[in-house]
Amino acid sequence: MKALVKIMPKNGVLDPQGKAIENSLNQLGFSQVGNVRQGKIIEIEINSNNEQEAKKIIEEASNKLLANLVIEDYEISFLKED
Amino acid sequence: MKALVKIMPKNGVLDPQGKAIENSLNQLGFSQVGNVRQGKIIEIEINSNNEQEAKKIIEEASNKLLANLVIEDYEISFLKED
Amino acid sequence: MTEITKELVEEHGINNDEYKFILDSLNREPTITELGIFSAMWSEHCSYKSSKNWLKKLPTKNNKVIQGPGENAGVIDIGDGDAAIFKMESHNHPSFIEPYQGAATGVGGIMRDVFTMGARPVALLNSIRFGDPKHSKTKHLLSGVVSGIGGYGNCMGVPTVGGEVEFNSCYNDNILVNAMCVGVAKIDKIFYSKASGIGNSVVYVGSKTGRDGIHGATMASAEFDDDSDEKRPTVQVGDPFAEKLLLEACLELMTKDVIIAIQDMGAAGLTSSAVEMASKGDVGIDLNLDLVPCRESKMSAYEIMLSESQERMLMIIEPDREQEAKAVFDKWGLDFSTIGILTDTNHLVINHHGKLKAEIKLDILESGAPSYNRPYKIIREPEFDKSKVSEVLDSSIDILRILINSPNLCSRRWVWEQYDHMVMNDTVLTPGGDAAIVRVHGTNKGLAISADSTPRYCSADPQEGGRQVVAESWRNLTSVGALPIAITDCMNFGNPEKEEIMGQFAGVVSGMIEACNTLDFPVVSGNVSLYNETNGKGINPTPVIGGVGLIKDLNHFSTPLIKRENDVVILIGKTDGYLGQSIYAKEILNNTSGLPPRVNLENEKKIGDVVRDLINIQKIDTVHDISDGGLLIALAEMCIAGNIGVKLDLNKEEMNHGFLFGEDQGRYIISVPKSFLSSTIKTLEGKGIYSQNIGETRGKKIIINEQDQISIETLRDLHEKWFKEYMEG
Amino acid sequence: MNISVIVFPGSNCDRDIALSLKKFSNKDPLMVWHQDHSLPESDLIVLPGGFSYGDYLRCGSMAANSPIMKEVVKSANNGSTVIGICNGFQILTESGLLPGTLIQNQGLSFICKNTPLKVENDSSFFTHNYKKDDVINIPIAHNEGNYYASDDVVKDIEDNELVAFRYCDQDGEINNKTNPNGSIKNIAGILNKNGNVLGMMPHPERAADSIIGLNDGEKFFTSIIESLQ
Ligand SMILES: Nc1ncnc2c1ncn2[C@@H]1O[C@H](COP(=O)(O)OP(=O)(O)O)[C@@H](O)[C@H]1O
Ligand SMILES: [Mg+2]
Repeated sequence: MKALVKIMPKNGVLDPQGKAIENSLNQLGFSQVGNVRQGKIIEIEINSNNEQEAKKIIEEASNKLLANLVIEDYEISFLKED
Repeated sequence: MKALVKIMPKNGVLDPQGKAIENSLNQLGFSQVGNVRQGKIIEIEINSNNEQEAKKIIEEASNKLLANLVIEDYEISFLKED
Repeated sequence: MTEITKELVEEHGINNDEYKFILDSLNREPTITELGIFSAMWSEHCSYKSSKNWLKKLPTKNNKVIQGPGENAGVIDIGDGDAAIFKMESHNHPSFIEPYQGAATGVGGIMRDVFTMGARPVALLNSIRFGDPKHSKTKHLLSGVVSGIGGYGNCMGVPTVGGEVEFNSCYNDNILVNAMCVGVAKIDKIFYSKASGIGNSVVYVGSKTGRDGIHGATMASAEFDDDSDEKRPTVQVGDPFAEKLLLEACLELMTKDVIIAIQDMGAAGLTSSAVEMASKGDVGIDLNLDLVPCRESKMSAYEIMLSESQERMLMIIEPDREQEAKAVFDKWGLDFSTIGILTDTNHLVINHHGKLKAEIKLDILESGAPSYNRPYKIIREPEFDKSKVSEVLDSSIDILRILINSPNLCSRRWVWEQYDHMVMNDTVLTPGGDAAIVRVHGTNKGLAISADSTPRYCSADPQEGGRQVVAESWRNLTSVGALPIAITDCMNFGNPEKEEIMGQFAGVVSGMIEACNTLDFPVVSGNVSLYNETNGKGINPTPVIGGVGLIKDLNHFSTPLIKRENDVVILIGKTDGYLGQSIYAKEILNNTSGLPPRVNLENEKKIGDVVRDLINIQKIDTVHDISDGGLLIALAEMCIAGNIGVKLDLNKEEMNHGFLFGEDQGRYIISVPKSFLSSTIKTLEGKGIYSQNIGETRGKKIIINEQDQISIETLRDLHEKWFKEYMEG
Repeated sequence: MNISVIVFPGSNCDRDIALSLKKFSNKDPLMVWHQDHSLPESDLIVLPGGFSYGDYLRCGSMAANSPIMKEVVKSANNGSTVIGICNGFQILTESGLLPGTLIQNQGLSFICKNTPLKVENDSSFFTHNYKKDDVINIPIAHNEGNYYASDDVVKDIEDNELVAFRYCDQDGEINNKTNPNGSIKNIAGILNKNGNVLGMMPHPERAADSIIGLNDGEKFFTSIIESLQ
């Protein structure tokens, strides 16, 4: 199974990267582009057939290591093997 | 509308961060964790009601700026406003 | 309207007496915005209420000081119309909560203090302290802090040239992150923060205001407890790129004659900058918060006034120069907004959405700020118990092996290789020496800079410790051949409401005063961080001293690196072999009690002045002071750096651990070519200074009296080993 | 002789490189702003080190899309000589003037240190005063200096002798242990096929001043200035 952890800066926390990308896109003439935020995505292969269990593991990993909960939120989803 | 651009290192391209996360997770005792890869996710608010059109814009932005096609692949999806 | 309850007042850290004073002065209840403003301005961090009665006793002047404490940073004259501008500041609590961002914004903040005065920052230093290496949080905190410091400084293109790292379990839950910045400006182009000119515009520049770090100022002054995780306010996130643009934009505008006064928005953001600028100029200030560039929608007046968003500045300019100023900030893509005006009312007046949110007479906030003479008790350790020393049988070399690979004496390369210490191309002496040397751009003179503290000495005997920290800073500058000029300090202590902690503060300051006076080394800027305490356990008293000195001619300076074989190695200053509070006592004897070594300030000055002359006049190029770890550690550092060994020749009485590892103060090691030997000895004897030849530089080993020996290669491996293995293992 | 140094917001080695160029050419280079839409007449264009646009998104990515880079690319394709150092190298790969890309250092942290390099190409416009296999010491200072390209690109680079410098040790050994950042084949700098574009991570401008104590970068500057004369 493959887990996807999407990690974004918390609402209200400054996101300098997102802001810089937004400026750059606007300068490149993408006038329709509004607010931009940048986050991380982490793809993890996990040895488990049980989504419930896998979710618990990934949640623990996110809290412990992957996300910085002071400034980031995370979201977990799963990709079935293809 | 909100576009999500998910940018991942191409298969076979070195991903030092992914590797480091994988090692750390294994060290922390997450033995079920296999291959880890880290990418970026960029959330873009876009002023358009037409997904077709929006997709074209975001594709162009990705090719021009957001992704480096030498080492990265990207995927676009859309979030409907809530 | 928010009701002002007793709880709310308490939550703002305002005590009963203070609140009563507010009610009496205003003649009414404060609004919530006003309460926030009082709370921020009267926090320990902004008001120095526990410390200012002590701080004002520190000497702040000599013939080189242009601006002492009270401005954004201190200013000294370094000749030829040039000034060095510098300050140190703490970012302890934010770095504990979020090490990367806390440390990064600490670096960002201290740079703004320096460039707001018109100086281009030319050097950064950092003094960082962590808990026991075995403590579960230490590694994570250290790695976050170091990458945060590097992340910000590297991006700004300002070299990080020095600092110190210490581990001690007293910092387990209260790490210390102190950052220092030094800048250079022309003396006739220095900018101050005193607002003037009724009717002039109050201009906001830089990044937008968000809800970052609201209550940061009060947080920095409040003791932590176990649920501080819950109360965690929004953390400030740094944007070094925005700051780089702000730096360039400010310096560009400063080449024109447009800015009347300027101050960065640091702790307590818009509140403290507006209040301090207006108070200094004895004018009133009206702000319309509708004009403040905000990042978030629906920010309240309270939030806008207390936000600690980074990379912002407040300036006073004449209204008809606004367009000219705005053009510069437009070029650099930064916000520029006129948000208010100077008035003759002596009031701070704040409007938002057409409503009056605050109206406070400025002197209530400033001169009305509380100030406490807190009771204190100075506690000293008992005399050091020497009896156990003789039981240690290990050979000196075995002990050297242990100490050089110990957490507090091993190489800090792992840290400073993550900092760009060379950018700007003026770093003459990179990290690893006693002080860093940074060339004053375009000249042949250099600034010597170092950051030091010895908290274990201060804890054992606050007054002696206070003398020692200043003396050590002076000694480190002297060791490279610089004339020490002035210091900045960062006073990190526990809870001042406890007598013994206040006693540490009082003792350390008294010791510092003596040393500053004797060594003509005044304090020109600084910062106090109190309440470094968790669950009732305070840190060791940690006064960090940032010293700055001048090398007039860069053709003559010295470094610890041994440069040649067949030099004579001379130990300058008397060695008593005193082991109290030494690293040896801690690591080998497991003894952390006892008094620290004494500092004889008169002697210190006499010896240092001669060492400096030897460097500048007699061209001695190899000098190292003896500090933590004592003589043998200092020698080992010199050998490792130069990749040349030393053959030590000691007499019998000297063959003991006290002589080799004691930390007697006021000592230097120099290495002198034989052709210079007689003149060197003559100079030393002429001034009545004790010195002894202890050996010769030779080969690739340290050899003690033909018996004990160790190769430089082994020593280097040991020296480099601990940190890397700890962090990467 | 005209030299242009391009200044991006966030560049921070622009002053250093300009001073080194002046020292060896006796002429102040022109400082060109990233928003400009035309390049001054130049015999040499230099993209300096630093953190253009904060290095946000990817190092060099936003700079590569700035107005002035359109002109630089045009000019390079017409044969002008271009040097990119550190961030400048990253901008060159991002704008397609050089193949491959620079990703994060293998150790995941910023590295600043004096590093031995082996001179691989001693006939280029930029390096002819060195001798092949010389070991020179030049500082590096980067977080993303790990050169990466696909196998066929690397083969092409090597077959055409386009590697300018490789990381090594003081004895000239080239292996994993002497590789500070994980670069493929220890590559520290490369040339394009026409030999008019050079990208390198190390900073020669930090090794051309005796008071600083490093001078192995001097031959880099004398090579260039002689080529230009
Ligand atoms: N955090 C740091 N950042 C940069 N340089 C550091 C840091 N910590 C230590 N160093 C450098 O390592 C060297 C040794 O430091 P230290 O043992 O504190 O020296 P000293 O005993 O002479 O004060 C100094 O050159 C110092 O600047
Ligand atoms: Mg020293």
